[in-house]
Amino acid sequence: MSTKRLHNFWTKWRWECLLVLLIVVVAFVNARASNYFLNSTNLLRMTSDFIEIGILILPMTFIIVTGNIDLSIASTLALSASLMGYLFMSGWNIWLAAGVALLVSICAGLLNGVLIARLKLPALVVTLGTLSFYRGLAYALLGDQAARGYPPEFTYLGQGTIGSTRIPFALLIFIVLALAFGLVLHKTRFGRYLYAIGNNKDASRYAGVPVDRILITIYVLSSVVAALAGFILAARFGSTRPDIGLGLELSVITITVLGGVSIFGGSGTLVGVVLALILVAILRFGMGLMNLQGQVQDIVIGMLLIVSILLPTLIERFRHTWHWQPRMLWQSLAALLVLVLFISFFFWSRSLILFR
Amino acid sequence: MVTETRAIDAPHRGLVQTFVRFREIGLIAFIVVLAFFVTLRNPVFLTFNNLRDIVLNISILVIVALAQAMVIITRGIDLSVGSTIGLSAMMVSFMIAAMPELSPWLMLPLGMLIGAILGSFNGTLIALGRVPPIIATLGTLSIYRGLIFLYSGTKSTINAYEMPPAFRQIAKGAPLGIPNLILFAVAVAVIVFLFLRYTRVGRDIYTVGSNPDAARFAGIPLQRTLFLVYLISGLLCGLAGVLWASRFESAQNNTALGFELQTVAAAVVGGVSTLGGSGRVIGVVLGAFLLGVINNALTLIQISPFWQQAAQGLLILLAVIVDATISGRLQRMIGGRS
Amino acid sequence: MSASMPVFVMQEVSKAFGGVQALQNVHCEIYSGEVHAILGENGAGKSTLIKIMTGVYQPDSGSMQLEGRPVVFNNTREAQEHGIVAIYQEPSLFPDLDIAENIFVGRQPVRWGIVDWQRMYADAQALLERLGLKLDPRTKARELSVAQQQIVEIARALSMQAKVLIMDEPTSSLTLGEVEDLFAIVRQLRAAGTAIVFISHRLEELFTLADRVTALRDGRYVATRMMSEVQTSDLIRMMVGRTLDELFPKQMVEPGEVLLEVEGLSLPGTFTDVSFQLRRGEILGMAGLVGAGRTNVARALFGIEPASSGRIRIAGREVRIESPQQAMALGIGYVPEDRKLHGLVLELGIDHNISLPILERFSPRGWINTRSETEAARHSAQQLEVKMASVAQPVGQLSGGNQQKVVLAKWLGTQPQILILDEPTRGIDVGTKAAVHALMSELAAQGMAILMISSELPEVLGMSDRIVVMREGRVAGIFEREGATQELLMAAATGAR
Amino acid sequence: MSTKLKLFAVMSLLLPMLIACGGSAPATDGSATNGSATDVSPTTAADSQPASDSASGGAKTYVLVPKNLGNPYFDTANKGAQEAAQELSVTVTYQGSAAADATQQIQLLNSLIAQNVNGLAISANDADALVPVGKSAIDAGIPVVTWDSSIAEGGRTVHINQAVSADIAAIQIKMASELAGGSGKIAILSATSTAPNQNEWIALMQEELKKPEYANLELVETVYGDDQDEKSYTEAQGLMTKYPDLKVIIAPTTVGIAASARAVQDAGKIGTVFVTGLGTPNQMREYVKSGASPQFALWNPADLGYLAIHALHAIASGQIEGKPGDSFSAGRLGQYTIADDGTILLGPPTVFNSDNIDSFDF
Repeated sequence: MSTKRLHNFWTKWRWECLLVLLIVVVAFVNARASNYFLNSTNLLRMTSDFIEIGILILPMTFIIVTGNIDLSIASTLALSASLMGYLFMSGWNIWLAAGVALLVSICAGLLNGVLIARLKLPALVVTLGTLSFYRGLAYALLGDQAARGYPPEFTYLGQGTIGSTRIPFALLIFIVLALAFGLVLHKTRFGRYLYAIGNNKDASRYAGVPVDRILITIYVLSSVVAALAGFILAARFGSTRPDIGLGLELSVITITVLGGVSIFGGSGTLVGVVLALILVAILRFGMGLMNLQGQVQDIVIGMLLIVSILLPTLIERFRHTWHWQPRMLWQSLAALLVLVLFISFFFWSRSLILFR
Repeated sequence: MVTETRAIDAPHRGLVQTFVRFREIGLIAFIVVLAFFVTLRNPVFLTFNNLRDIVLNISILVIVALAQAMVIITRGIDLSVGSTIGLSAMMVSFMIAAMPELSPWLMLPLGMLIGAILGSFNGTLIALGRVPPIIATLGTLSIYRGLIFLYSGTKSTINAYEMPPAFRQIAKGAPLGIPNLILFAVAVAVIVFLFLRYTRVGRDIYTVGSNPDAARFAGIPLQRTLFLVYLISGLLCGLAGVLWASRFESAQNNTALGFELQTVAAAVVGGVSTLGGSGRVIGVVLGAFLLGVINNALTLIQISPFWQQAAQGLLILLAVIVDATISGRLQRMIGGRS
Repeated sequence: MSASMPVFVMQEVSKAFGGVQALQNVHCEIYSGEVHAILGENGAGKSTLIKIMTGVYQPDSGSMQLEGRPVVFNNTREAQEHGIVAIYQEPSLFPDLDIAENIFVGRQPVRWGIVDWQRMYADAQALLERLGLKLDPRTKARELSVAQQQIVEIARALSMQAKVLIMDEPTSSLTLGEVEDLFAIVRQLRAAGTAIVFISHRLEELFTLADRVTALRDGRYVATRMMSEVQTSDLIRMMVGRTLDELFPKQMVEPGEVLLEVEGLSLPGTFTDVSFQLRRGEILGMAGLVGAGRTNVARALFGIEPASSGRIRIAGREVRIESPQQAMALGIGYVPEDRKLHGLVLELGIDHNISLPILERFSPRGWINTRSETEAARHSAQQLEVKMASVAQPVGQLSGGNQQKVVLAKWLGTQPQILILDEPTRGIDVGTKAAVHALMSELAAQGMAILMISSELPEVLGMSDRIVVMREGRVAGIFEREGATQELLMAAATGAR
Repeated sequence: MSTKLKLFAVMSLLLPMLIACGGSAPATDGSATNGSATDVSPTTAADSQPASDSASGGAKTYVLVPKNLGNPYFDTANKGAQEAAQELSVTVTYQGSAAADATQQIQLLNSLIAQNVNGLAISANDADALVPVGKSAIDAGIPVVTWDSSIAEGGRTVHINQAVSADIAAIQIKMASELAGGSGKIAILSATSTAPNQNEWIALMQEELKKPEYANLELVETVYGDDQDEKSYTEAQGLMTKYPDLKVIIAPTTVGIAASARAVQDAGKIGTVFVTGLGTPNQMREYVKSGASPQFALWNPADLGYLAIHALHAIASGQIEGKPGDSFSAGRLGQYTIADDGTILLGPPTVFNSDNIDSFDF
């Protein structure tokens, strides 16, 4: 019985276990490589760099579980933060401005949701369009200006710490949100519907699941949460410019997928996604401590993403349907040759300019 | 024999069907209307020089958007195109800067080879490794971009003065009266058209995208076709990289950064369905042209630069919505099965 | 049996998947110019056998011979090149390509490596004419009806000069008239010397078409018999290994008051002016050709694609149904025609599938009480005798018959007053079929009103109290159980005198 | 092949000499420059090692943080910084984010603060957004010198001003006026609309144009090329199309000026439309000679990096506190004093034209 339970636990939480293992390995390597890693001040300060991404991955998980995607979150974030900044600069109370920006973010989410759910347009295409549209609106609002001078009670959102501790207040927001999203995804009807839609949208509809309404809801949720993340980011910066959070969507999607959420929808857990966030955070922080350049860090994260998706499929294939054919030998040899030639050319040709 | 009666009578149906088959008409109409209003605001729009500039500006986009379209037809996506262009441009520029005595035309096959290798890496991951295209190319987007940075090292930019004039002539020359860049785009469009229409491999691309399961049963080499599509995508990006370096007379770390979004937009606006199986060369060319016109028009009609991105996003969104609702409605009218 | 030597022979073929023996020492001889039926319940190994014949799978042991020479197929292409072609249950066309290209997919006629479209269209036209389909070969496949698609698939097989044509339940999506047309084509092919392997769950079809029959059971070969020498009961015994009680165990109950009343229901392009009544305790059969609008009426009643005009009354009260949620609130349940696409979420467990439409019951405040959910699901599944490893097992792993039972359990869980069953026994084996019929009868006896759409006339005749026949989107006639015959229904469905 | 190799050998000998003539030290020591010549990977053990050393009281380690990596302007500044490092016997590492983005830069700075480096020299991507992180560095005892682009007050110890902003604006308008012959339409092609230094210069240029001697110059539009080559190119093209009688494009950004010059050249408008602004000689050499951009200005970015490190070292080693009025010696550049607004001024920008351009290499 207990082995069976263990087996069940393993099949259900395999991905999460692997992520924990990876986190331990990375933390260990970091601690060995740098004396500054295992330092509570440093770790806490580092968390604030990942809070906005962390908040954004929560609704993104919902959306990808249903088999859709939202490329526009970073732009919605910018739109909300810019609108808030714009209103604040025109003399509004900061909380009132934030409230209005929140309302606008609801509209932004509604537009995404309605186009996807009602007009049945592909999510990728719609949010690619709004990615550009919402970001453009942010530019239209603030132009070359920066909104600044936010009152301290607002900047506390992004810069403040809880009481006399060094724990960032925003971390608390993230933890509360993550718990809420996790409970909704795994313990409620709404969460169950998300998985059902992700696996088979039509069958869910036939079973009386209000598919359209749910899709619209999660896109609105995504935009509202993006607005919240925008406020926190603006508070952390103490200012807003329209390019705020540019390109965040790629990191968010990367972490979500790394967390075991299938890009085709229908599977994945929020625990896994949060673990992936922690993994990426300490990996990036560790690489920063080892003074790896930004682009090199991107290469590492990109490889991690590919390998994490590639390995399970490869293992699965080798276990089941794999049979050796002589053809494969020649193919892999050819591939290896091309790779070696390419690498040689890569280094040789750069040396022509750099070492002359 | 078994023939179903349908909701629409024959002549009406024929007309609708023609429209569905040539949905590019809608795109052309959109462009014409746009052009009309822009010309009203600023007659410069319809001058020869301005139109030539538009066509020049979209030439590289056309090449890469066609590559992107082929990938999307197979239900995939290639997000790494911008990085592939950048790496090809950088490596080629290094070569030509290091060996200015080489024939610059040699750079074309070199760039294409580099692109093809990068593309085949994507293809291996996707066809052999079964990694979802969006994930694989999202990964290689960062990896290839990082490689550009690693490659260029302390040099980071190849400037105009380091490139022999002959190399710059690859894109800029106009021995036939028409700028080479446009000729390249036209040639690629024609070749891709012929390839997709008149070769079995080209037809396989549609087959695989239209119904992958059935394709396997029909004996279509699914993996090989996918691999090939990404290889071709890389190859065209490699070519685009050479043209880019030649046209902009420089290679930088951020060359073609974010270009993938434009190529996807051009393909999708051009009527390539992200659900796979359909899309035409002429549509993609028109899609790219529409993007070029929008860009140009926004500048010409004095829209504040701060509003330009919003207007661009909105117009793309509109084009997609209009296309989807109209073609969806027509599709239903002729009683198509979902 | 024209030839003395079989065209295709399988000897002692075995195949296992991860420890499960799908086929064990099966042999089979197929002659040119015969229609050879392969019979077996779901899971008996029919589809594995076909997939080995067509090169999708490679056998673990055993051998195959084509025209006396041993052959090995590494993939479907090699099998096709040897003239062995299969047509699968679900048409596997390419919706975005036109008819001609669907026929010649992967084998487009080329001249100097260049696809010769003109020749392709001409050849396709010739093939279509030979099969009597009057369609432009430039028509896109997505614009075709199921029957037309099937004919395109046959044209594809013909174009490959198939020596052996395998048809896997080709009739399951067709209606009677279309079936007749299909059979005419099959006979024509047989006369031309093609060997045809035919798979169907509709035993009566085999008697009209097949020459010989081979039965499989649990992955093992049972027997090969001449069709002329066997009767239905023999076939069932070969398949099931025992004799089965009645296939249509209809209990006669006195229908109660009118529960559902449909009046003048229309949706342009699909159905027009549909009216009928459904009583408590009644099974109302709905017959007609595919495309006659039967499924559309069902979908309209369930709010998936609402009707644009007309009235629906439930228990005398006029209602508007614009979404499945509304329909469910009114006590309507709908078992859709396509189990895998619409009936089930294959990746989810049996429990989560059964609870999906009634999740609110286990989550009054949004929070799911998993324990009571699992218990309820287990109870429903056991009642319907679903064979499962655990109640959390993904339904995708179950056999077709068991999947259908899960769909039924799911809808019975909503405790509907009105149950719409769309092709409830399509593609499921005889054993389960009988069980489903018994269940329907039982439910009606308890007072449920059942609307059953079926393309199998024996089923319609055997199970219904009354029968609505639809043709071209309209009600072509309503028949009482007494006095309804296959001929009458056929005539109404096709409009023939 | 072998002849080719020989050629390379000769060229590789010549290159350092050229660089030396240019006045900057060749960045060949490899311990600090990213992707340096001796190592394929931009990071070596040496990169992270000094940080640990500094904690244990060894040679000081400073970090030069550009807006982003792979930008030739900043790479040149790094050359100057390395020269200063050698003179002062300290280590200067060059650390940047992949994109010119405040979020990424803050992340980087946090990891540098965590390492307890001895000082930071930053070119800020966002003046306001970097204030909190700058403040936390100062709180942690790490002096923050900004250069090129400043962090707003409170987030930095001192700022090295490449030139007085008003001077930069004035010299560009003056060059434009000379090229336009005193009258006509001019336009500005900037980097991103959010770049603080760009916006300041643009505002000052507009002020400058109000002077009577520029009364005949008309600034028709400001467009943004986002420091992307292709976007800048199309924007410049758009300007020429829109204003057929445009005389001068001022691009106060190194990417934009090269792209504009190329657009002018490609349009065959050399002699009709002139490009000026701020650019590096290497990028512009071609266009100065072709006449597309007869003159442009820039300070020497290497000097900027050089001065930043000297100032940082003066503060970090306790020679000065970084208060207004403090004065320190910056090697070959001489003595500098911190002005009242907490800034240090590098000096007037150099104007490059066909006479002097060949004597510069950066």
